[in-house]
Amino acid sequence: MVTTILVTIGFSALLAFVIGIALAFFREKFKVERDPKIDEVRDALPGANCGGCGFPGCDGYAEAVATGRAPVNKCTAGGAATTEALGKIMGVSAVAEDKVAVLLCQGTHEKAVAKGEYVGIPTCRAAKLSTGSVKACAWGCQGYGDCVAVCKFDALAMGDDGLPHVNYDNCTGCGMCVEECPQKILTLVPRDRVGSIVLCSNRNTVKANVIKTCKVGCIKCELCVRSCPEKAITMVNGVPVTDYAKCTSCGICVEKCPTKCYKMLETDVLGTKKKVPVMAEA
Amino acid sequence: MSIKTFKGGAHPPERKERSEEKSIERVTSVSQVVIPVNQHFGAPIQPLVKVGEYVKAGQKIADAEGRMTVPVHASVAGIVKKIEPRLQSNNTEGLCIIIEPKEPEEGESSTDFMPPLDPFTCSKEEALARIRAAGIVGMGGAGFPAHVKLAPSKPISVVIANAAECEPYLTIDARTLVEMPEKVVEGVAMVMKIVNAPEGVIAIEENKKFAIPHVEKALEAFSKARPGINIRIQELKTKYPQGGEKMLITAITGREVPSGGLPMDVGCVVQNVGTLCAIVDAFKEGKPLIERGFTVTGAACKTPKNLVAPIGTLVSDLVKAGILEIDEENLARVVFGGPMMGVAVPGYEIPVQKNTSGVLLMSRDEAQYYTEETCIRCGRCMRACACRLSPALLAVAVEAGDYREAEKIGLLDCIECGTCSFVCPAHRQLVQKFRVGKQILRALKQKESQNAR
Amino acid sequence: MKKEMTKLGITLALFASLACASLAVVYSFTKDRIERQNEIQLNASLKELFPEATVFEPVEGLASSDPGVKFEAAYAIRTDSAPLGMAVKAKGQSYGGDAVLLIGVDLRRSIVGVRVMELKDTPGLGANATNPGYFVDKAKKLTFPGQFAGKYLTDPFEVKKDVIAITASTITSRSLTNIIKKTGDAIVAYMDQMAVVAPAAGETTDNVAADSQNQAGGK
Amino acid sequence: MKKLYSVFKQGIIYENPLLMLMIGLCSAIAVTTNVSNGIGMGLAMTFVLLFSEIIISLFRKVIPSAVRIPVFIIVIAAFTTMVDLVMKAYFPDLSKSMGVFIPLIVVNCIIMGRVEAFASKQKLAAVIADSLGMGLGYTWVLIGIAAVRELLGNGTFAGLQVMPDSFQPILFFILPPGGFFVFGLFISFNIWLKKRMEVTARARELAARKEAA
Amino acid sequence: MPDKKYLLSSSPHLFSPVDTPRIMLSVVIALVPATAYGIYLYGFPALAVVATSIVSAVAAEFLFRKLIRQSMTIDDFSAVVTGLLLALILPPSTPLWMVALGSIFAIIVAKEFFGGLGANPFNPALIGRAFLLMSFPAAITSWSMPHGLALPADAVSAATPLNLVKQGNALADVAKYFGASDVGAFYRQLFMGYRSGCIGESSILLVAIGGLFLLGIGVIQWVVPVSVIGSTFVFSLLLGMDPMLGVLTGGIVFGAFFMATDYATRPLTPLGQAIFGIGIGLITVLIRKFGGFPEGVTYAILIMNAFTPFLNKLRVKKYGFVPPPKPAKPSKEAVK
Amino acid sequence: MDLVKIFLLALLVNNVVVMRFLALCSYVGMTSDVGQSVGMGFAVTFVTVLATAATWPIYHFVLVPLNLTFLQILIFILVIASLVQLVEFYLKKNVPGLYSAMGIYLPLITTNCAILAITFENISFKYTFIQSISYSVGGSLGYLLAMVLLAGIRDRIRTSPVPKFLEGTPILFIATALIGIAFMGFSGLIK
Repeated sequence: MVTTILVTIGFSALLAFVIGIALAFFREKFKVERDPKIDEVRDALPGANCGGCGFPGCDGYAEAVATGRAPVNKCTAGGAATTEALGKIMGVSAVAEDKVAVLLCQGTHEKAVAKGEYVGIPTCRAAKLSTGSVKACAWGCQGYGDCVAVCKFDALAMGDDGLPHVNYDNCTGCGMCVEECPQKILTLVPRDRVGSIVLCSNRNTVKANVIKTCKVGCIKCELCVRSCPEKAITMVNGVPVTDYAKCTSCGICVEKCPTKCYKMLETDVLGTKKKVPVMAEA
Repeated sequence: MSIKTFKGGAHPPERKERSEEKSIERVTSVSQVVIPVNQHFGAPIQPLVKVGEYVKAGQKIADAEGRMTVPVHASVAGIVKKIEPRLQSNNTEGLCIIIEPKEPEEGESSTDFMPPLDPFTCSKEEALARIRAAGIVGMGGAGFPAHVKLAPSKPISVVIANAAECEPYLTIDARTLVEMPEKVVEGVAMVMKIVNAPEGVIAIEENKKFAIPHVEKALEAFSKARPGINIRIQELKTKYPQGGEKMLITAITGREVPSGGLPMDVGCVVQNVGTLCAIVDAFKEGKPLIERGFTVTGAACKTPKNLVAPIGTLVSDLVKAGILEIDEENLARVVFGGPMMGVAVPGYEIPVQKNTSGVLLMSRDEAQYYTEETCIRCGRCMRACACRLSPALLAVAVEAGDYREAEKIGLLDCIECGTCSFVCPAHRQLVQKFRVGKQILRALKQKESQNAR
Repeated sequence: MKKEMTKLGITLALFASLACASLAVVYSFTKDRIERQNEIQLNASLKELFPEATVFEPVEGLASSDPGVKFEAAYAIRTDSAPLGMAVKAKGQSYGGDAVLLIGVDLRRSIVGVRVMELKDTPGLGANATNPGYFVDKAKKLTFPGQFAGKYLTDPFEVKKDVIAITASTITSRSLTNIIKKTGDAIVAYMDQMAVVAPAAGETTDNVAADSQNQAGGK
Repeated sequence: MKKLYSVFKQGIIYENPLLMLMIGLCSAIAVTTNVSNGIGMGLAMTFVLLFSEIIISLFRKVIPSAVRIPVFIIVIAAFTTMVDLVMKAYFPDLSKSMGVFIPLIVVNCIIMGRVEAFASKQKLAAVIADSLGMGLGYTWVLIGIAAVRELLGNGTFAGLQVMPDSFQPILFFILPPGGFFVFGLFISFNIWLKKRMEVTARARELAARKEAA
Repeated sequence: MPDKKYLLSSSPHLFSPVDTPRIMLSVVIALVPATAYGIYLYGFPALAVVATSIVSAVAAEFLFRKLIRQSMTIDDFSAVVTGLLLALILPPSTPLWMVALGSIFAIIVAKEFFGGLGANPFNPALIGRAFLLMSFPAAITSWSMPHGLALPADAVSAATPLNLVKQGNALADVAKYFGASDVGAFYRQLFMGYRSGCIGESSILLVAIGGLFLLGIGVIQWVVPVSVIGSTFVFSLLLGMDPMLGVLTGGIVFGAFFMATDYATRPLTPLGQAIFGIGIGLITVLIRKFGGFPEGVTYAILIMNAFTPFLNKLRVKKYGFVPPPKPAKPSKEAVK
Repeated sequence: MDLVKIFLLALLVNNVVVMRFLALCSYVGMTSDVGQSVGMGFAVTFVTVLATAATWPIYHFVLVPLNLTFLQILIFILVIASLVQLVEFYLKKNVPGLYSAMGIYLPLITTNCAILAITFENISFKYTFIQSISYSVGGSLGYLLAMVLLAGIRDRIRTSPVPKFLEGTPILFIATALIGIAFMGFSGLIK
């Protein structure tokens, strides 16, 4: 028995010693430099692989950041915390803008006229491709929820009214839905932005045509443009656009808009602020 | 004469008998025309006229520089009422010029045609310039500019007049062959001259045999007038999509247009008979493409007809004028074009365009639609596919979002003929999937090439 | 660098030798038992066949008449005083590969029992030969190997006649029966050669006589 | 103590190595043809896990990180071999029916994973709780799978006849495909369970938040 | 714009009248002769097996779909087909509860678990049979001689021709076992149907008629059946087995026409189908010659089913295929 | 037993994955893509053969003479782990092409129980060196085969409406069960 133990000890000690040395030796000899920063950056990323940064997954972005090819504020899923972390690693400071997606259409089943009875594949893209637009309005929301399908953060849901509803708490502003929407009527807006916004994308310049198609469409009356005391609103491509540098959130445009397609971001859309207490608000 | 065909395809119900016997009727007076500015496959063009301006029939009203552009002409003499976006037959809104017909003032001609030109004597450049000036595009469906097609960069051996008319319902090409065979023959001869081709073939499907004697007679007369031009008739098996450019070339010459290539790569030029007639008119009368023949049919159409009407005529105006009668109760679907490749539109208040070969007014019974069921992998689509693709597998790749794989197995080779969707026992919306897939794939590729730059 | 390497090597070596040393201790304690494991099992089986036996004496010189059946071990079995019979561990081809059986034969030239030691076969079919809950004769609760107990080697050993086959496993049944028969024959031949005779006591003698007569006739 | 208990609980359900982490699957399906095998394997595994974790935790400060993995392997392999030897010596039947899977404990991802992720960073008490939790979590799943397979496939439980005599065993369940089948359903059940737990947890959290606000 | 809404859809706007239920029904019709003859040969037990199998298949699909709240697909008759096919490849004396179990397993595990019709990677009926064969090997391999419509007092157990051959009997002896005068007469007898075996595979003639009917109306294509039967014949010959017997027994013809042609589990491309068929023939013969089962069609088809996704990659060259990848487009790889 | 038989036995009849439940972690993890599964399969084949070539002589020429067979588990796992490590180092440095194709799988191989099982069985089945190689090639190719088949099925059911409660891993095990049922056909093929 003692012999067995001794032989064992001798043999294993020898073997292990050799292996240990060999390992250490080869580790040195075959060393391939890999920037440790890549791993560091990768660890700091949330790992959702959402592609919101425009790189192939978190690994791709990590490498791009570590090699300085990409800015540190691209990760929208991780938000400010990630950006800060990446900035620390890379020794730069940058603040990611915290954005959310907003749907620029209020054309519910009730309010927007349907073009016909669409019976094809129930996705927005397919519907748009084969019917131009399932709504009489060529710019309106198709209502088949392509945006909902791509959202990785559970921030979008199809409402019964035929429009997707954004859950702004969950929205990370990754922009996947904006990318996916065939009508391009989702847009990213800074979460803390204040001011008015027109929730309509109809570019048809003929007022009669818009009225025919949608009850909440911009009828190009330009009342908003004329009534804005700050001259912050201009017509661009047939829809009014607010210049947020000038907008004071006075709410006149919202009040004036005859079809109610002008809304206040902070109160009506994002709900970041309570409405001006004109009336008692729950 | 052997009857030729290609591999694959299907036999949808023909339903041509409704209008097959009806001779072509000419529509002369309309209450207004709505002429879309962009009716061709290529770069967009701009209107040249202003609201309130008086235009003559045949006057150029829109044009732009560029190889892939084709001008648009006023189809009637009258006043430009509006220039605004209207719904076109491809279901999108586009800029349209609306003209209200008005008799010209005394002594003025109502038309503004070009002088005649003899294509057999003039130079190739002149001939091509004339074809462009006449605003001629492929009238079979796609609207490809004819002057581009007729200026191939490779030698051409065969000119094919496409009278296969494989789409069910449509009969306008057959009627053209019966009523104006000499125009078709002359058109083939002109195109042969322009592209310098030794052979011309008029391809006719078996189910239009009745037109063959007419064409033969015209051929005979033509060869007497201009000996030495080699044009023959080729009978083809009745099968969809026999009239597809690629299938036609394969059936007649046995050659296959390479993937991503054009008919000229295998020495062929294919022109629809309607286009050929328009070319003849452009040379002989100097008349631009301002009117076209089309079939109005379908079970909800009480008066199936073959019509020739000014471009821009609204189908609803034809109904108002009493030229057409529609069973409005029964009408369930309106299709511009044939039932296999045409576009379902939301109504018939839509103008006839340069590429409108027919207007289908389908009744409730005809207008079938199904919800998609799961693919049972029967393989019918694969056997039917004229391009020998695997629609079932392609659909899986597209559904899975694997566009690279889809491209590898031929997504971009699909000609969207609709045969696979027709034969699918599970009523899968295959073609629609491929259209969506192609759109996304192209966008992806564009993005990639931008990134690469 | 070198120092680092040596350090790593030594750490590893330390752990390894410690681990191995403790292993060696365990090994030394279990070694004997493991090595004797087969023997223990075999003895247990032999004991089952011959409960009153006390001595299992390995013997040699048994000859197999079938090249497909090999004898791995043979034992003469007796009590302290008298011989009881013989047992042979035989290996032969069966349906799913080699099968190893332990066959015991008493002095009356009848089979005392059969134990299937190893058998690769289809579960539910041939493998039922080793299933103690599978009865070829449900009424008598006879398992496939069980049915051989008490059988004389002069019997025909023909499947589907005097041997009940496992349902739908004729091949397994046949090959196992063949191994049993061939082994039994060899044992009998050996016994005859060594002239091992059952104690002359009443009726048993007659049986033996009858057996040897039959056997002579068989050959 | 409470913390130890929660560590222990983790392994049994929330981080169950087989159903949640999906590691160490091989042996889980291979040996579960009967309950006694399951128990044996579970205990063997727990033994190796427990002692490996203890040793590693004790020595965690003296093991240089460069040879970390080889050291772990040596320790685990040593305990595995011990189990193997003991099994061979005292439970020959069990050892035979589990075959190569006892030695294969050495490459069981559970052990390596726990040692690397937990034991090399934690104190002894936590390590013991963890290894017992994990081991028990492993064992109960093993016994669960084995019970289903043995009951349906052989009509017995741990070798005891439980099903009535008229029951015809469905051999599928003790054959390899049946193992995959039963395990697949087990995971499916567990995923459902996990979702349920997540939903209730979230609901509770929301309620708590609301209350706070 | 008129108030009335017209249908908007992507082209084409015409559809072939051949749809899924119709295809499934035609398979059922094609199986009617063989089923009827099977019932004629084996009487009430066979009828009970067929009925049980179909009913439990349909019920299983119905209940499962209900349970997971998915769209109902009972009306496509595919469960009926699966149930019927399964019944036809079971021995007539199979206990009914086993039939039901097999049928339920086939529908739920092999089909519905993978997403229902068209998504199943393995032929459900064959999975059902293989499951039963594994679970109750004795019951599923106990055959009986045809005893006509009369209720037998006790079914006489018998061996199938392939069983007998596997046990090393000469062909002439096998012929005698089935009461045929010589080998030729035995072949004729097998072709017409009198022998022990599954309910549906008895009469090669009637099975083939059903198969040819399906071929004729274009529900199945010739590649798979021809390659299966042909390769079985050829490989039997090459391995020194009786090729005629190989084709006429063990459900080769039944499998070739009704099992291997199962839409969801055979490759889609002609070349893939040919290889698929040859693979089935080869594996069948190998299993018969060397393997543990007297007949191997079930497993051969299942094994080839597993390869189907790869055989699908053997496509015909698409129209206008350009062989070498152009150097200008290195990303575009040549399609195999 | 001749080499072909051993090979087929390991490849089909006793397939390491579907019949023997070995290497399931990587089987489940690495089959989401056919190409990936092939890469992993070949990497495993390569290492298995190498491991067999290394462990067999060690056992027979070192452990047996020294009477240290009880160290088998420890030595084998150490040898395989270092082997994998060395191969990884080597490929990384010298054959970067192969490394990028195969290298990412290498770290996963250390804990691939199929390799260890095969090396153990080579010893316990008392195979000769050549037989061991044949067994290891067959076994690891069997792993490759199973991987590829599952990858094919996964590819196939990518867009299928698999019931919610089976989505993800469960359906893979069900699929494997069915592959196993099909593979039962091979049982008894080799005796």
